Order: sequence, then structure tokens, then C-alpha cells
Amino acid sequence: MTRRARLIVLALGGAGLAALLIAACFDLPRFGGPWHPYGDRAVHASLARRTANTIASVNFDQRAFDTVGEMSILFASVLGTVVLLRQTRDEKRALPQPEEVALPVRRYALVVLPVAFVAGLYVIAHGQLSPGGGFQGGVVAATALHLLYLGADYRALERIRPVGLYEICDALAACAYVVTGLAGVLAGTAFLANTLLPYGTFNTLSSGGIVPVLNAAIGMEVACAVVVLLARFLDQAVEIEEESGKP
Amino acid sequence: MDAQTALRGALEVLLWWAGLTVLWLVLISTVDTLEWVVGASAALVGALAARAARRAVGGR
Amino acid sequence: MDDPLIVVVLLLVAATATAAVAVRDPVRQALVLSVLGVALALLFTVAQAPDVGLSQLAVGSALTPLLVMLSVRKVRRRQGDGKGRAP
Amino acid sequence: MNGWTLTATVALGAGVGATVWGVATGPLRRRVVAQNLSSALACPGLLLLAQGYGRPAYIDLALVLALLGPVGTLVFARLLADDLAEDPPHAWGVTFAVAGYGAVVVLVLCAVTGPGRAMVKLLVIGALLIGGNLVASRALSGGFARSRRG
Repeated sequence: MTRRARLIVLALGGAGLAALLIAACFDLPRFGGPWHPYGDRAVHASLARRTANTIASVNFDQRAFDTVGEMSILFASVLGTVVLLRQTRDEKRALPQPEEVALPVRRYALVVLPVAFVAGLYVIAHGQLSPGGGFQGGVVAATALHLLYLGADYRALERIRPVGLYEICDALAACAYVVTGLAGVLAGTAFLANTLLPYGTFNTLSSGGIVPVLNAAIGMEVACAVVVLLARFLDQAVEIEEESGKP
Repeated sequence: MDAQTALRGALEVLLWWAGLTVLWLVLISTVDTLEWVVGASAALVGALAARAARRAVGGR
Repeated sequence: MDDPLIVVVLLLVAATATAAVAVRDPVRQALVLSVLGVALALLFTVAQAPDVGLSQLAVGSALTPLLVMLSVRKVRRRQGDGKGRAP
Repeated sequence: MNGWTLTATVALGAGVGATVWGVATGPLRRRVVAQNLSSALACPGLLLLAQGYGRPAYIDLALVLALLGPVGTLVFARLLADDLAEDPPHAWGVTFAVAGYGAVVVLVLCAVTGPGRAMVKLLVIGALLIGGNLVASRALSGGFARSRRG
């Protein structure tokens, strides 16, 4: 096929796609309109299960199976990073140098680290009540730990971050999500069906059946996955050198 | 580690725990027993992280 | 109802995203990318999607810059001796 | 559209618009300052939006931005320490002006909210935001004495 023929095929395909998209645009609900066929049903189902945040209900109840897929993608990509960024045979580890950090910056890091960590846990725990959830809170909590690298140096971070432990916790949290789903099968309903736990009182921490449980599992999975991911990047950027002495 | 160091460490964790529990109570909208339990546990983890971080930076 | 606000934030996102493409140096691109994260979070907020905005803030404000800058540091260390830059 | 969202529109359009211009052009020292100020300007905007929409839950976005925005700037200050040491930024005037804007927004919202835990939450966010941005500015102008490898 010549270049010209390929371009013609591409133009035809693009024109067809554009025509279909434009036709679809005219059938969309109006922007910002008060009514939406899927939104109304999602809100109704979420209120029936006493979950205040409809997004959490969609993520962890109505579409909980999609979240298994998303969790596996994160898990697999972190696994890929661990394999790709490993220390190869012609590389050695150099001890990271201590860093001189201005005192206000160091103090800020030491004060904000626990505050940001607790804020991350708050975002995870209140996922079914207010905006947030396992993913957002997990990323915040994991970022908080890395304040120790920013406010001090990599040696300090390595002291409070045994990577092996975080790898195990990552796998355990991923398993916990699937096991919670399988418990539904054993109880005689379906995979990840929200029938195991009582729905509780609306707008409290224990409302929404299995939504808070799955939220916590995702929070732990994401936090550990981000820590492991950043550990590989930090190892490469700070510690690992080529054997010849050249960095 | 002698008794005085242990005491100071415990005091540090206790202060952080109290502070972070208050922070949790400020962040949430409605307070009930479960919130107290979850908040106090989260604050305890945060307090231990705070002490571990300070030791990691200081103990060099 | 809040159309001017949505238009202003959409323009912000469009301008920042264009700048992120136009800037060629990875370091400066990371800086623009971090501002783009904030602008996107604002867009999601005015579109009444705070959950998505929170995800964008969590990932875009500190995590993405850290990953990009660590990669830049690794590349610079590899080139370090040849180009006379501080390792 | 009410007064809160109108204020947010003007503040976000002018403030964040200016930081977009600042971060996309000019020398590196101006870009890092603009990046720091973008979070300092967007966070009060998010607080105004939460008030304007009448949704207290949206304040959590401002909380996360107040915590992680300065952390993002610290990333640049830490990993660009060598480049910034040659040409350090000096933008304390505009930094304090933006910090004052954040303080004014937080105090006005506190006055509207009235005493209670919601007010303390606003004050915590304000303190984290202003403290964080001032520390991040300090870090940009020579907070990391030498950056070899660590």
C-alpha cells in the first residue's frame, strides 16, 4: 500500500468517525441539565443502600467489578515497574549522601508528615460520605511519607520504609478486595454483591454495607503500591550506579 | 534505651496522638462513637509515624 | 447557571495544556504539568465532580512531578560526567 | 451565580491565569515561583467555590491542595537545587501578597461560618496553606544547601 493510499484510508476512516461523533453529539443530554437517565438511577440505587456519596456507591457497589479491573491494572503496572527498574548485574548501590536542609523546611516536613498521613486516612475512611475514597486517600497518605525524602534525605526515608513490608501489604490488600467479593458468592448471592453487611444509618461511617470495607482495601492497596513505585524510582535516581564507577 | 528516653518517647507519641485525634474531630462533620474509635486509631498510627520520622532524621 | 466560571476555568485548562505541549524541556514541562493538574482539579470542581478533582489533586500536585523529576535526575546522572553538569 | 462564585471566577481567572503565564515563559526562577503561587491561589478559590455552591464537603479539596501543593513545590526545590542555586528566585513581595489574599479569604469565610468545628477546619487549612507556601518559598531560595545525590 502506498503512502497516498494509506492517507486516503485514514481520511475516510477519520471522516466516518467524525460524522458518527457529531451525530451522537446531537443526541446527548444538554450540558448541566437537571436530568440524566443514568445519573437518576445511580442516585436512586445509592440512596437505597444508604450510601451518601453516589460516586463511592458506583465505584464500590454498583460497578465494584470494574474496580477489580482498575486495581489489577495498578497492581500489574507496579509489578512491571519493579521488574523493569531492578538492580541489574552491572550496577551497584552507592550509599546516598546526607543532605543539608534548611531548618524551617525540615521542621515543616516533620510536622506536616503525620498531618498529611492522617488527612489521607480521613479521606479513605470518609469515602462513602464525602468526596474522596480509597484511591485519593491512599495517594495522599503515601505522598506524606515521602516528605521525609524532601525534608531530610533518602537515608531517613529508608529507615521508616521497609519496602518488602509494603509489597506484602499491597498483595494482601488486593487479596482482601477479591476475598470480600468471594464472600458474597459463598453467602449465596453474587461476586461483590452488596448483601453481606447491614446497610447501617445514612451518613455515618458504617453505612453502605461492604462499601467502606472495599474502600479501605483499595486505600491500603493504592498507598502501598505508590510507596513501592516511588521506592523503585528513588532507588534508580539516588542509589543505583553503573559498575564502572561512572554514575 | 534507658528509662528516660523511653518516657520521653512515650510522651512524644501521646502528644501527637492527642493532637491528631483533635485534628480528626475537626475534619469530620458529625461525631459518634465509631468516629471516635476510627479517629483515635488513625491518630495513633500517625503519632507512631511522627515519632519514627523524627527518630529517622535525628538519629544520625 | 455558573457558565462564566466554567468558561474561565475551561480557558485556563486549554491555555495550560497548550503550554505543556509547547514547552520542550522536561523540567519546565513538569512545572507546567503541575499547574495543569491544579487547573484540571478546578475544572472538575466547577463541573460538580469533586471526587475526580480530588484524584487529580492527589496525583497531579506532588506524585507526578516527583516521578518526572526523579527520572530527569537519573538521566542527568548518566550524562553527568560528559556534559560537566553537577552529578 | 452568587457573590462567592463571582469572586472565585475573578480570582481564579486573574490569579491562576497569571501563574499559567508565569510558569510557561521566562527563566526557571520565575517558573518555580509561579508553580508555588498556583496552588496558593487555587486553594482559596476552592474554598470560595465550596461556600458558593453551599457544599461544605468540597472543602476537602482545599485541604488536600493545602497539604500537597507545597509538597509539590518542595519536589522542585529539592531536585532542582543545583539549577536554582545559580539563579535563586527572589519573589517575597508577591509571595506575601498571595499569602495575605489566602488569609483574607479564610478569615472572611470563618466570619461567615461562625464559631464551631467548621471554623477550626478552615483555620487549619489556612494555616497549612500559608505556612506551606512560605516554607516552600524559603526552600526555593536556597533551602537545600547542597544536593549531591541524597
